[in-house]
Amino acid sequence: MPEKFDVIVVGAGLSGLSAAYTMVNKGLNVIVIERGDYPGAKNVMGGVLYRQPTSEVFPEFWKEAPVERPVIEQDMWLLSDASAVKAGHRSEAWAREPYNAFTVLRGKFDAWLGQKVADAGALIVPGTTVVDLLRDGRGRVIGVRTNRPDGDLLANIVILADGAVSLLSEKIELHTRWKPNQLALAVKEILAPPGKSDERAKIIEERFGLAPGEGLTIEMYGALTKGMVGTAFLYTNKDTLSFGVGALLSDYAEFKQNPHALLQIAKQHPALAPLFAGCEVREYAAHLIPEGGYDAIPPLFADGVMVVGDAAQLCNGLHREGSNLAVTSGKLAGETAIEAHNKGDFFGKTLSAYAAKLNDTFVIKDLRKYRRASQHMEKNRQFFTSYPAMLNNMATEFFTVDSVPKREKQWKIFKMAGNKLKIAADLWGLFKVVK
Amino acid sequence: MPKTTDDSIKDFRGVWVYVEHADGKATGVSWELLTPGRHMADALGVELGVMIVGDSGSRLATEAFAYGADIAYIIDGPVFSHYRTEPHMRAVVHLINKYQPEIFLLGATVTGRDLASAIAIEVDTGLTADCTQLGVDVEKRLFEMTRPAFGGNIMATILCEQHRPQMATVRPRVMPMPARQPGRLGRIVREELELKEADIATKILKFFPTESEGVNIAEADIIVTAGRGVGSAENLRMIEELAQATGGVVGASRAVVDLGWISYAHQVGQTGKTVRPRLYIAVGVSGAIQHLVGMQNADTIIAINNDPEAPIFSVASVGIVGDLFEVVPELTRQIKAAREQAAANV
Amino acid sequence: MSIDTEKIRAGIEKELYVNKYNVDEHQSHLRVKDPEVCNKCEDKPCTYLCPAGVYVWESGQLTVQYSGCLECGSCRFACPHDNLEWGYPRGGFGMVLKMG
Amino acid sequence: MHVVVCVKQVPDTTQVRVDPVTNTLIREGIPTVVNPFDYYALECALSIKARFGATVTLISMGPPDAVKSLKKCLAYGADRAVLLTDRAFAGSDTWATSYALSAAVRRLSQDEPVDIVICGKQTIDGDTAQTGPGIARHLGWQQVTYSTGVEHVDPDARTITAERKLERGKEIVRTTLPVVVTVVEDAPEIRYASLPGIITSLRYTPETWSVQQVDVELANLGLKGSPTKVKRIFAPPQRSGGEVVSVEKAGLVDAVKSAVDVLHTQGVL
Repeated sequence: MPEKFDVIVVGAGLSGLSAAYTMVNKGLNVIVIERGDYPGAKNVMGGVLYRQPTSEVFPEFWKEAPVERPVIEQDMWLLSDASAVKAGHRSEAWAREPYNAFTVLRGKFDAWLGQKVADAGALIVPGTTVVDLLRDGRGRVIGVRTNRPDGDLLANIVILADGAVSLLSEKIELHTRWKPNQLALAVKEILAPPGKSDERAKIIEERFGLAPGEGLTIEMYGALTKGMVGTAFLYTNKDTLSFGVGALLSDYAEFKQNPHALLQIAKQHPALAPLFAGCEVREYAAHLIPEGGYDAIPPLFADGVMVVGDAAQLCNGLHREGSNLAVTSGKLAGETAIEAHNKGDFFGKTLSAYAAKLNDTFVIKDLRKYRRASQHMEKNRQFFTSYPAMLNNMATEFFTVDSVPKREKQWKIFKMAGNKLKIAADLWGLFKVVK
Repeated sequence: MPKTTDDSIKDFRGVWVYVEHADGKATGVSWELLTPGRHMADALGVELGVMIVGDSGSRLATEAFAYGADIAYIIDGPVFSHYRTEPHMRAVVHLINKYQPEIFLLGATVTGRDLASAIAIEVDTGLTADCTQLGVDVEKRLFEMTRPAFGGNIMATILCEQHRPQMATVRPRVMPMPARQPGRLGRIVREELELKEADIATKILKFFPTESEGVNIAEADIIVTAGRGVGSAENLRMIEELAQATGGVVGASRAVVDLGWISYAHQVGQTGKTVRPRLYIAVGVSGAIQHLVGMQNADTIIAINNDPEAPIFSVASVGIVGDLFEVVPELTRQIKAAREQAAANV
Repeated sequence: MSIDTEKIRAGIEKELYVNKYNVDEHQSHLRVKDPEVCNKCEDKPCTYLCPAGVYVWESGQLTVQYSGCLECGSCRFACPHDNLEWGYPRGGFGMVLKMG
Repeated sequence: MHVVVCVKQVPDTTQVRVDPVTNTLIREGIPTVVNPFDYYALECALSIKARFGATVTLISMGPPDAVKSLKKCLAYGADRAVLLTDRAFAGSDTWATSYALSAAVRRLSQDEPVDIVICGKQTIDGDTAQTGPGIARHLGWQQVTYSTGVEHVDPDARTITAERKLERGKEIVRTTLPVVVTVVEDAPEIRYASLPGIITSLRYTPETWSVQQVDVELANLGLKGSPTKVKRIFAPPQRSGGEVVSVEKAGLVDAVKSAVDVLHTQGVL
């Protein structure tokens, strides 16, 4: 007879561990099943973790957790083939408690988080893949099947935190298979400057104009994605850099691009190459990012089961937010499980409280607000192609001192913008999407 | 433990080599060890001894003298006819306690490692495994034993200052064979050891000589590795023929294994096995770093590839740029011919 | 637009070496359902969009070099014919990220 | 019967790289793993347990963090795990390591007499293959090294039959208990641990023993108790490419011949 738990969580990522931690702290008997050798061994994200939502579940986590650097500057670059228009914001307030965000490496961070959750009383089973859900005659989820010998487990509730690919929620038909334009494929390298750890940290601080221990993020749009809807990003870790590029999966197919090649070419962009000088690749990872937005969110619960994090397409691509949605959804699912446990009722009706709670948070509110963003970008590729190029041309003209009288120069720049009506319409369209 | 104190270790003199043998033949490494043994004995001004336990002692002693030994210590008897840890250990320990050599070398073979490990504890001394370089500090009479560690990524020089003998096992084929001087004479010292078969716990029930069932590329002496350039699973036959001609086994790059042409057991490299054979022939292997780290410690590397820029050439002892479908059969032919000739000369 | 898959694959091969893998010697977690379907597939997007270069069209056959798989799942969603039997590696096998 | 398996937590040497500039070992960020050969030892013990009935106890000597490896091994079906951890053990060579482990085996024998100690043939960091035989000698037991597997154990007759792998073949030996067996990688591969096994291991806390729990002389432990000392560590000489001949230029027969000549001079043929 398989062992029975109050709750089984599938996946020891941010959403799964948040749910587990919330529940064990209220005395539930929780088991987390993770397919990697340890929590974090399979977990990939760009690398920005927001302080506030995370500390809602793990108060003051940054004091013990292996975070890389607090983010004190967030930059945005618009790139043409050989130039860049840069904008950004730097705040010294972010260099202090309570902080805004940290760069993290999930391999290290999640391992720590997993240990914390285990210390709180959850069983975290590593190296085990859940291959199916167990259901009773009426279709209620009652447990999981792993591919280990004697690999079944029972529970009152199963929380699916199995990431963007989420084979399990597909298996119980909470949703059909995602379409390639509902997913972005990102690849990322961890790059290490030469030298020992402290020397590398110093190099990073010098190259990016940072005080010791401080970090920044750069989001990049334009030429690096070769016309595809996507972005590139560069984050500073303690002694390494995370550099990645991502685009809609459907675009790779259509544009016949290889993500690895794209990344290698991106590294050679003149605005970036000096930042990577002498760097050595330490790790190479790839990950799918849910980009389906509000309309792709599957039913978040059924009898005996809830879906959280990436598995529920809870990701705000436009704002580079995912980890905070994961933590928040995990927490709310955990709270709902506690209520269900106290009532002794695990049917969908009780678990629907999870969806209701989530509706009242920024998670669903933001996703609803941006529900058309992804499609809008897909249909308006000029935001990734001609506009960045145009802006760069204008900037080059503006900053080039060439004895052209200013009035003439301004006129020239104005002309560069081409069809003003089209731009105005595009900007209005963009405004409507994000308003 | 340290019964050998500063004072008593001064009484230890002489460099010894253990002669491992089976079916009346000594292993090659036993004679190879006489090369550094001779050097060190001369440097220290002592005699070079060999230790022969088991039958064919006298004949092997003659051989040992021809290869440079001065003394042969022989213990013979029916219990020693096949190597077993206990009787051989007792014999060697007896000789060490009685004659007190300061340096004692064994081959880093299965038997050498089994025996040396047991002896070192039994006579309370240190032992350095699998050495590849040997030296001696004459003034301090210290044996400098150098060995690869950390998967061959670093070298470490080890000393055994307070204990005697200073023991090392040495990798086969690292030291050159000494020149053979037929007729060179030495002294034979015979010792008796009271040891009856009934006193020995271990019995050898059966022995099967090596057959070529299964592969173990990690321990193979010669490996012929197929890379993607080989083109198809069918073409692996050509690689097998070359492996057969050399007396080696077939290895494969990751691509070849992933393509399903051959089983994972054959895979060399980061995700496969790390190998350290005497001879490595890479056929149609481009030499991705993940492959190179798995095989670059081979003694001799032959690379065959039609791309002169292939990274494999950067580690090869000899590279042949050409069509592998021409080169491999020709290499097979020449190696076969060379081996036949060598066999005819014996 | 055409891309030099051979060259890209060489680059990927070099890069994958920095990663750690526990290769499952006994079973591939990726399988082509019907090779005939691949044969008829015009674009074969898996052969160029896989970030690990797992899929190689060779001698009229799609080969699956699963040991370097980054487990992202792209191939599963990008295959226009749903012709891949896609699963995660057995627990404890596959890539092991140190940094992630 | 009581079978003890020795487990060592080692740096994953396949992840070790050498800094191309300084030519020194990059040690940072190297994960630790269970010595791969020890899994074969563990499988050997579990197979004895399944066939002949036995208690399987794991022992390891190492830093406190090594409980991680013990728990991992326990998941496969071992019954008990003990970590020998104390500053006094630090810096031990194979003499001192096998001395400490043999003392732990003696201590375990007080609870249930140990019949068989099984070790991997060697570790991937030290590569010496000396600790197993060392334990045997310190205990005065029989040793069966380089075994591909234990064929039979007769607890009544107090004998064990095992296969050994030699360079020139294989032999079947029978010897008496108690015995130390070291296992090669030709032995059966480790089973896939069951889910209940993993869950049991997660709930299990290995015992930790300091020098106080075992009967040892402090002078025999650690650096002090080690007859061998590391004098110097250096990077191995870098291999550089040798001669490259082209079939196009030299002709097929001669190009191949130049390779065969090298084999001759290096004595490979």
